[in-house]
Amino acid sequence: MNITILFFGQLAEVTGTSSLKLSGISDTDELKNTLRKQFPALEGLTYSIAVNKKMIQQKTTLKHEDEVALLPPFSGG
Amino acid sequence: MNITILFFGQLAEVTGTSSLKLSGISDTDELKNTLRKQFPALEGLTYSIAVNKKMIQQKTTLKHEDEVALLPPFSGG
Amino acid sequence: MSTHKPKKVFIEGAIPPEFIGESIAKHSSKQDIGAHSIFLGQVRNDVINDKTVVAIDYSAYEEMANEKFHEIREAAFEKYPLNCMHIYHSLGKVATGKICLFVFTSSKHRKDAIAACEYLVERIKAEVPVWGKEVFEDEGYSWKVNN
Amino acid sequence: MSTHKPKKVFIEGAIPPEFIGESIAKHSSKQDIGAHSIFLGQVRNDVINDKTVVAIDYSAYEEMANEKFHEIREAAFEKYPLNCMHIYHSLGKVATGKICLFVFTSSKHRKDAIAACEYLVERIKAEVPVWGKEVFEDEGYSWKVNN
Repeated sequence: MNITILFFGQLAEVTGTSSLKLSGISDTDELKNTLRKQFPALEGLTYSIAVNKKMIQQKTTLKHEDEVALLPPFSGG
Repeated sequence: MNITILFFGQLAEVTGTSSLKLSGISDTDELKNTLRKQFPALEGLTYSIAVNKKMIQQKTTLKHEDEVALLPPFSGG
Repeated sequence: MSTHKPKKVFIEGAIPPEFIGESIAKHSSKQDIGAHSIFLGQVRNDVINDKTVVAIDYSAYEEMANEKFHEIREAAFEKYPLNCMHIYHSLGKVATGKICLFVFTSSKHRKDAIAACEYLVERIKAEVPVWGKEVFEDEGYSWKVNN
Repeated sequence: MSTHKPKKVFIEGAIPPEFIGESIAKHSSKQDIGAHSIFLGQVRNDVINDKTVVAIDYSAYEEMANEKFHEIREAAFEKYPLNCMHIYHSLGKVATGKICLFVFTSSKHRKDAIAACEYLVERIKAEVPVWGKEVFEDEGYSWKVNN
């Protein structure tokens, strides 16, 4: 099971990457824990999560080839 | 005592004139009566009155050289 | 309180889109502006008693209208924190599809620019002595009524 | 319900004022339009910790942003009787004083055009995954926060 993680804005900056492949992650809570270990700089930053381009508000199960995006607060316009 | 009467929009059309001088008119009620006699076509038309470019809501005394305008409902923009 | 000079509002005929573009471009030097709100009135091809409007012919009580525009401008400047404000209104004939009213407000923040623009449009429609004569294809006409 | 094709929203760099003028001009053929409402976002020279912003560098989650723009457009078309609607947003660097957002709604009547334009601006600011990096004179930067 592979998922793609995308980082945007300040999150891409602090992680030093704009995308990442991970496997063996079953849901978004597990993903958050994994990322927090891999990128301690994420600590204290506010972000939302989109799974396959849809915002999620709670723990969501991840499937093979899901695209998970970490989104800082929007500041368009 | 002379006053100037201005007609705009549809009112200029039905009276056939855009301005008029009158004398011996003491207030706006008297003016309305005078105009109604002179221009029967005014009957039934809605209009507001401005004295010296200020809208008036009630009977107003007229002075020498006042400019009284008869204004149909506005339709700018 | 009147700190702004009366500005020329009336334009003979339609307001050209290029004029609007140029007006926007001029604001790039005002770098503390964050938001512009623009309202444009366009002459509509209404059908009245089976006749189609091809133009509106605008007339005004110009001296009073200019005083009113100035009064409304001043009121908007007092009510909203605006960087600038422009109002243009056509006089004479404006064909359907062409622009007859251009209201332009600029502010640091969007909410003030948007609210001020709407405020101006509503007051202009209700309080400024301007009249539109809707001209039909066959040269007949009817007097426009605002709502 | 989705009756309108997704349209291209993102533009590389600033939105030129002439583009806005041309966009307005194109609507003169749509003669049942009576009112246009336009919102423009302009990059402001904010001072943050004594440093002056000289540009905003925009990035986006483009695929999701395009879906969101489409969803917001469809919602506005359902909520308001509009003749047409255009949204343009910059990507990449936009200097202070230049336009980064252009929202344009047209309707038969003013109230619908004005309300729809404000509705779009608020939803775009709140829901579309776009980020602005405020670039300072000395090449430092800070991440923009919307309010």
